[in-house]
Amino acid sequence: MSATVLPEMELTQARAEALLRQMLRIRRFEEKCAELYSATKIRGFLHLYIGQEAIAAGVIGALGPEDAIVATYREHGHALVRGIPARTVMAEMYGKRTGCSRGRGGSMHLFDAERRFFGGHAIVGGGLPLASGLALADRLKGRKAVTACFFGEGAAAEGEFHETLNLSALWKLPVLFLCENNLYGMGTALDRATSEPNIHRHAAAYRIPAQTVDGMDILAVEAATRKARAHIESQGGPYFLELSTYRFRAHSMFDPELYRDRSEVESWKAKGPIVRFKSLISESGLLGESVVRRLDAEVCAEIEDAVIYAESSEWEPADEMLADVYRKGGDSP
Amino acid sequence: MSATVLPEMELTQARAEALLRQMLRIRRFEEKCAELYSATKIRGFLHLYIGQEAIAAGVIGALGPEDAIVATYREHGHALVRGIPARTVMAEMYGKRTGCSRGRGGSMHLFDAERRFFGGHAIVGGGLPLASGLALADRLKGRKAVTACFFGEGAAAEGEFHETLNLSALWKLPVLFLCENNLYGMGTALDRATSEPNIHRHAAAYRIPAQTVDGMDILAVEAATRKARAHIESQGGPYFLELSTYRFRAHSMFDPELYRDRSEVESWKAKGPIVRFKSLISESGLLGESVVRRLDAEVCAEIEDAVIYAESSEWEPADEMLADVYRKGGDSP
Amino acid sequence: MSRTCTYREAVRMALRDALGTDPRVFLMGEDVGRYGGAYAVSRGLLAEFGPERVRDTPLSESAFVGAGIGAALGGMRPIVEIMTVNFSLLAMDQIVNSAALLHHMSGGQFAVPLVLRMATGAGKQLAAQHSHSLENWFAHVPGLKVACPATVTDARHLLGLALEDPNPVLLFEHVMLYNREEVLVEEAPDLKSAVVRREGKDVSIVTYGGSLPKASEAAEVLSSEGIDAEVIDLRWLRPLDVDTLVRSVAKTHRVVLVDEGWKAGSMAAEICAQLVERAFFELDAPIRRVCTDEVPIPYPAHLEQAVLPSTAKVVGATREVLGRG
Amino acid sequence: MSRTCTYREAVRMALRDALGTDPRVFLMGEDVGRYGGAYAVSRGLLAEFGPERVRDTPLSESAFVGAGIGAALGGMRPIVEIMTVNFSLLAMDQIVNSAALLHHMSGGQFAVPLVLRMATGAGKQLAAQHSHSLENWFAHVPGLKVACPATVTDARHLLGLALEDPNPVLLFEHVMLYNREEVLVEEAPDLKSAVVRREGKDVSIVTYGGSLPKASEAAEVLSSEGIDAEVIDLRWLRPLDVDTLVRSVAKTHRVVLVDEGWKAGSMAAEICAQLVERAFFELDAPIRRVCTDEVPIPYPAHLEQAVLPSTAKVVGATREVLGRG
Ligand SMILES: Cc1ncc(C[n+]2csc(CCOP(=O)(O)OP(=O)(O)O)c2C)c(N)n1
Ligand SMILES: Cc1ncc(C[n+]2csc(CCOP(=O)(O)OP(=O)(O)O)c2C)c(N)n1
Ligand SMILES: [Mg+2]
Ligand SMILES: [Mg+2]
Repeated sequence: MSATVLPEMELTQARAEALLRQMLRIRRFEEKCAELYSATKIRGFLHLYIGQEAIAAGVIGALGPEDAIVATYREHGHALVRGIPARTVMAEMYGKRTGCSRGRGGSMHLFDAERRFFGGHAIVGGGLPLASGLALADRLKGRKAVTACFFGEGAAAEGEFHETLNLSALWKLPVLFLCENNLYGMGTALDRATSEPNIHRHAAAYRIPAQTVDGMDILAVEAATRKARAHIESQGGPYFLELSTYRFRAHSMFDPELYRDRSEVESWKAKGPIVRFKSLISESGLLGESVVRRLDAEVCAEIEDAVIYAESSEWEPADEMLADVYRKGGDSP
Repeated sequence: MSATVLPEMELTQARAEALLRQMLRIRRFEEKCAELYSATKIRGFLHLYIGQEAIAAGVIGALGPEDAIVATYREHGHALVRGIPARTVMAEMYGKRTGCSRGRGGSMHLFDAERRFFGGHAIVGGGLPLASGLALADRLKGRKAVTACFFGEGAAAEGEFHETLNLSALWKLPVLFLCENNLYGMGTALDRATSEPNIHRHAAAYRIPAQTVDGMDILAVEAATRKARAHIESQGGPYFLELSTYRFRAHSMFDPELYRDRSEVESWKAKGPIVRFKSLISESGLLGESVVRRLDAEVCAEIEDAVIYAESSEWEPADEMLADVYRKGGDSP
Repeated sequence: MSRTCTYREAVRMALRDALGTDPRVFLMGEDVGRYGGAYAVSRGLLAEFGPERVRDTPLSESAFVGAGIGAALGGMRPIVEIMTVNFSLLAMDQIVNSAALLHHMSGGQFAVPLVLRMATGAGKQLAAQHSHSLENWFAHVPGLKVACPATVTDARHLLGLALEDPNPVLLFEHVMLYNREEVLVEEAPDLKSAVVRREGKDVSIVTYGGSLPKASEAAEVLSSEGIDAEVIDLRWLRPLDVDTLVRSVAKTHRVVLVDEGWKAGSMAAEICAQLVERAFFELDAPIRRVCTDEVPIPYPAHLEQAVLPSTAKVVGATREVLGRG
Repeated sequence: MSRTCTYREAVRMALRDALGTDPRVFLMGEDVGRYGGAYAVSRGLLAEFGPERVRDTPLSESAFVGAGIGAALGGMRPIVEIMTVNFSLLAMDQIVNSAALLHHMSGGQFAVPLVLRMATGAGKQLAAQHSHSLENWFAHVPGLKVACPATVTDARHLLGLALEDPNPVLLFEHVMLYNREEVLVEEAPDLKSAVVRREGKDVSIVTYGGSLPKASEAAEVLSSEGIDAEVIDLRWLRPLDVDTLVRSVAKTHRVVLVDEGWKAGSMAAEICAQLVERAFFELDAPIRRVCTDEVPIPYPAHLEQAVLPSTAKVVGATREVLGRG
């Protein structure tokens, strides 16, 4: 499917600022997390999104509050852009009771009911069936909403990918599939994981319209999302975006990165979403250096505030946590 | 992929007789099974293959003894054509100790190690991963063999279908995928089960060469199998055949067939593999009426003999069965 | 008011009732619609409620169970049918890692009001891959609730209770019960706890689901021998109503557990462990388990029956527990 | 001869040994090759044995586990690594319905000499979806064998035993053991049965896998209080070596079970049930279970530690069993 782009949204100063701010928020938040991991404030698995910021920022910026989001364990960026306050996300990273999942989930399990942010799923492929169900509920209830379902290219080999794409296409469910193709699933390069590394071509097997997008170009991501969303609204069925990107950091904090060359990483960093957007706005004279500096300062302040919030928050007491396995209600035992 | 057919094998009298005999063996065997089911000699699930005979007969006839076969619960035909004696298949249907699975499996679980007949799998899609593993073993051991993996079109929606096709294509495993598309999975018509009812098109998503075949035409099935097998031998990777067919009987003996019209069934019966082959050979004058009658008589005698064998066979004693959960050997407890 | 009907009809009534009264409810699963259900439970419902509310799914256990979870999160009240427990193995990840955990790991934000029905058990000569009893596995998982209606009346009413629950509830319907015809109590009894199906003072026979008829028959046989057995139907495997069991043991001091699962790691093991923890000094004899032999279920009737719990085995075990072996 | 090494190194030695001596052996799983294994167990093996024998797989648990079964049927001796037990839920159908059943349901014609390794357990703050302990589920299934190497020496030698077995053998490696450094006994001990890790006369503490260090530490603490605890490492969960346990109970008459699984339906429940069946009259006190609380495992350290078995909990339970609570 060729990429017929909708009438471009004008790139105003305000919009440029907003986009850059979101990417910076993710970047600074995660840099801080890496630091806090070394300081043993954050533990468990920590999967950084650094390098992929244009996708969460571009896609989620183009969604409405009625839309639902399903994400993976690499979802700090998605949560932040969706509007979950950095404070509660950071508190969740710490495992504090004020965290967006009450501290119980940590990095991999961010949730926010109010913002229709349905996780935070740590089983690769596990979020996809859920997304189709959320879309089904929207359709059955007559709500005009789209479920945006993020996953990595590694997930495309899982059976749940196949089953969900088929079900969604068959039932014409309003799901926007967002495959963040960062070329690796842990240490496994895409071409060692699938016989058809053009992931978007898989969509054809389900008759789902699909498109590849330069995931390092936030404007392209935004435009493609708007187009896809419009398609879903008008046609009813799902849509598939394959977003090419790259993860600059290790898979998780345990990863010795034996499987790729430093030079490969460096060459991708040079094409990174933030450098790229910065040079666009500076070349076009849209935002000056000083604005960028101000933005960065504001973002850093936001993150510092979040850290202070997390630090000063309480731990959940064990008895409270133990008593909350089941939702109360109904007449069953 | 277009169907460039290999140089036709000549349809000699002997070959025509052999093909017809195999189809008749399946037909008569299963008609007898239906009878025996009513007589409560056979119990449990019984899935008849009647209508699909050209596929097992055509495909398996074109395989060598070195090849492996993985089939489903609708596998009496495959077992018979592969050379498992009707006696031991029938004894298995009865659950007798002389059955090809010692009577423990029944209709859905026919096995024969000597003939590389690896079952008889009753979980839809469950046989596929196994087939890729058999093919992997052949490759690692340097054996020139193909694993023929049969399944219904309903299985194509299962995650295991996707995972196995990808793995087989990625690793270039010698698997011949045989999708017997009889248009229904139990009561669910194909177009209510998949968003892409041209099942062979799914193969493209894995870059597996694929072809559709008229599964009611035994000669076409044979020719396509030879071609596919040759492709696998020369190219190393898998091949996919979608065989169009129809099941004349109910899904199992419990099926009230609420989901399809009698007339649909009748119109397919008129195009059935045996009628069709019979008219071909009679029109071409290849086999006379008398030969067909003789064949049928021989086949019926074989089946009668099988029934007598099954009837007169012993039951497995419980203690023997109970003691055979694990293969003996090794030093573990 | 009461009348008789089959277990199958009772489940169907419950489904019809739920679909008829709550627009959020829908039924989905393999062949629940046009085919009428593999065990003919949902026959007629498609015609009555249409294909949006009685949804045939592709053969994709993981996807449609997960879709049920998602739909529940989205405000619906899905009833998902996995044709049989044997196929639930393909949806295990969704059931355990999503349905069971979401509420807790989201800090209580999300509830998953999903009802998951499955046929379970052996007895129909369906051989090894189609005869599992894995209720115990699900009963192991915090976040899930598990019920096993053993009677027509329970089958009729447990579904409604399950639908009212904001948590995922699994209902196991034993394949050998579908054709049973019994008196249906139209008014819902209290279904919260285990139920004493037969009072007795000599021994407690504890069971659930498809094994209840065997336990009850055994009690009748034993009664003719002068043994007065109490028969308890657990009804819920998670949470487990241990109080009712402890009360019974305080009276009988002897226990036989009847459970169609394979013995090692069975539900019966858990019940035994709980009774040891809570009523050890009440016990006058070792607890006996009548379970399925540890072997893949064989096809032939004589072998299948040999490995499954039976009335005779329950009678035998009970005699032993009473020292009358 | 003996020296110390880590559990991780011991498993790696065992893998290297197997790959080096039997051409039928190969290792496959997610990231076992280029990445070096999620827990760095197989690091270096790809370079040594090449990509045909150390195979990175796609994220397709069902397919590659099934491929392992097929390869085993085809005469190979595959070692399949499922990165962690949490992902085994996606391969459950292949493990239960194929690996476990094929031998029996084919009338004994086919054996499945497959070794399936998985990391298991909690303790690394990986939260609810990544902290399961489901060994008990697999131990429930006839046709499977299940072993849990708890020491460096067992880790070094159990793999070889598993590979010689013509049946599918599952090896569970607890994530908290990988970094443990202990003396390695280079010569394979008898690994067939449960092993008394510490002799004692007052109480039997029975455990396996990742809980052994906790049980052993508890025994030391108790010893300083004058309580002489026997510590038994089950080693195999299927088959279960009940004889060794019965012998111990005949001496101590008191039992504490330590098991990281959720309590209801745990391995500990089965052990309890078997001891009740075989040693009821030897028991002077109720058997106590120290298991994981019935809750999805939370992320924060204080909560995770609160719900898991701990040395202190084992000490506490043991005191209670001895009436010194
Ligand atoms: C079912 C399952 N298998 C394995 C893992 C371990 N694992 C976590 S992330 C990951 C790689 C996933 O790659 P991809 O989908 O490309 O996402 P990315 O990490 O690149 O964002 C793996 C193998 C898992 N969490 N779930
Ligand atoms: C995983 C699984 N789900 C459901 C079933 C029940 N079932 C048995 S056969 C069947 C239909 C399969 O259809 P298809 O693959 O087209 O094969 P056919 O029966 O038409 O030969 C179903 C749903 C099963 N055996 N396994
Ligand atoms: Mg990736
Ligand atoms: Mg079909």
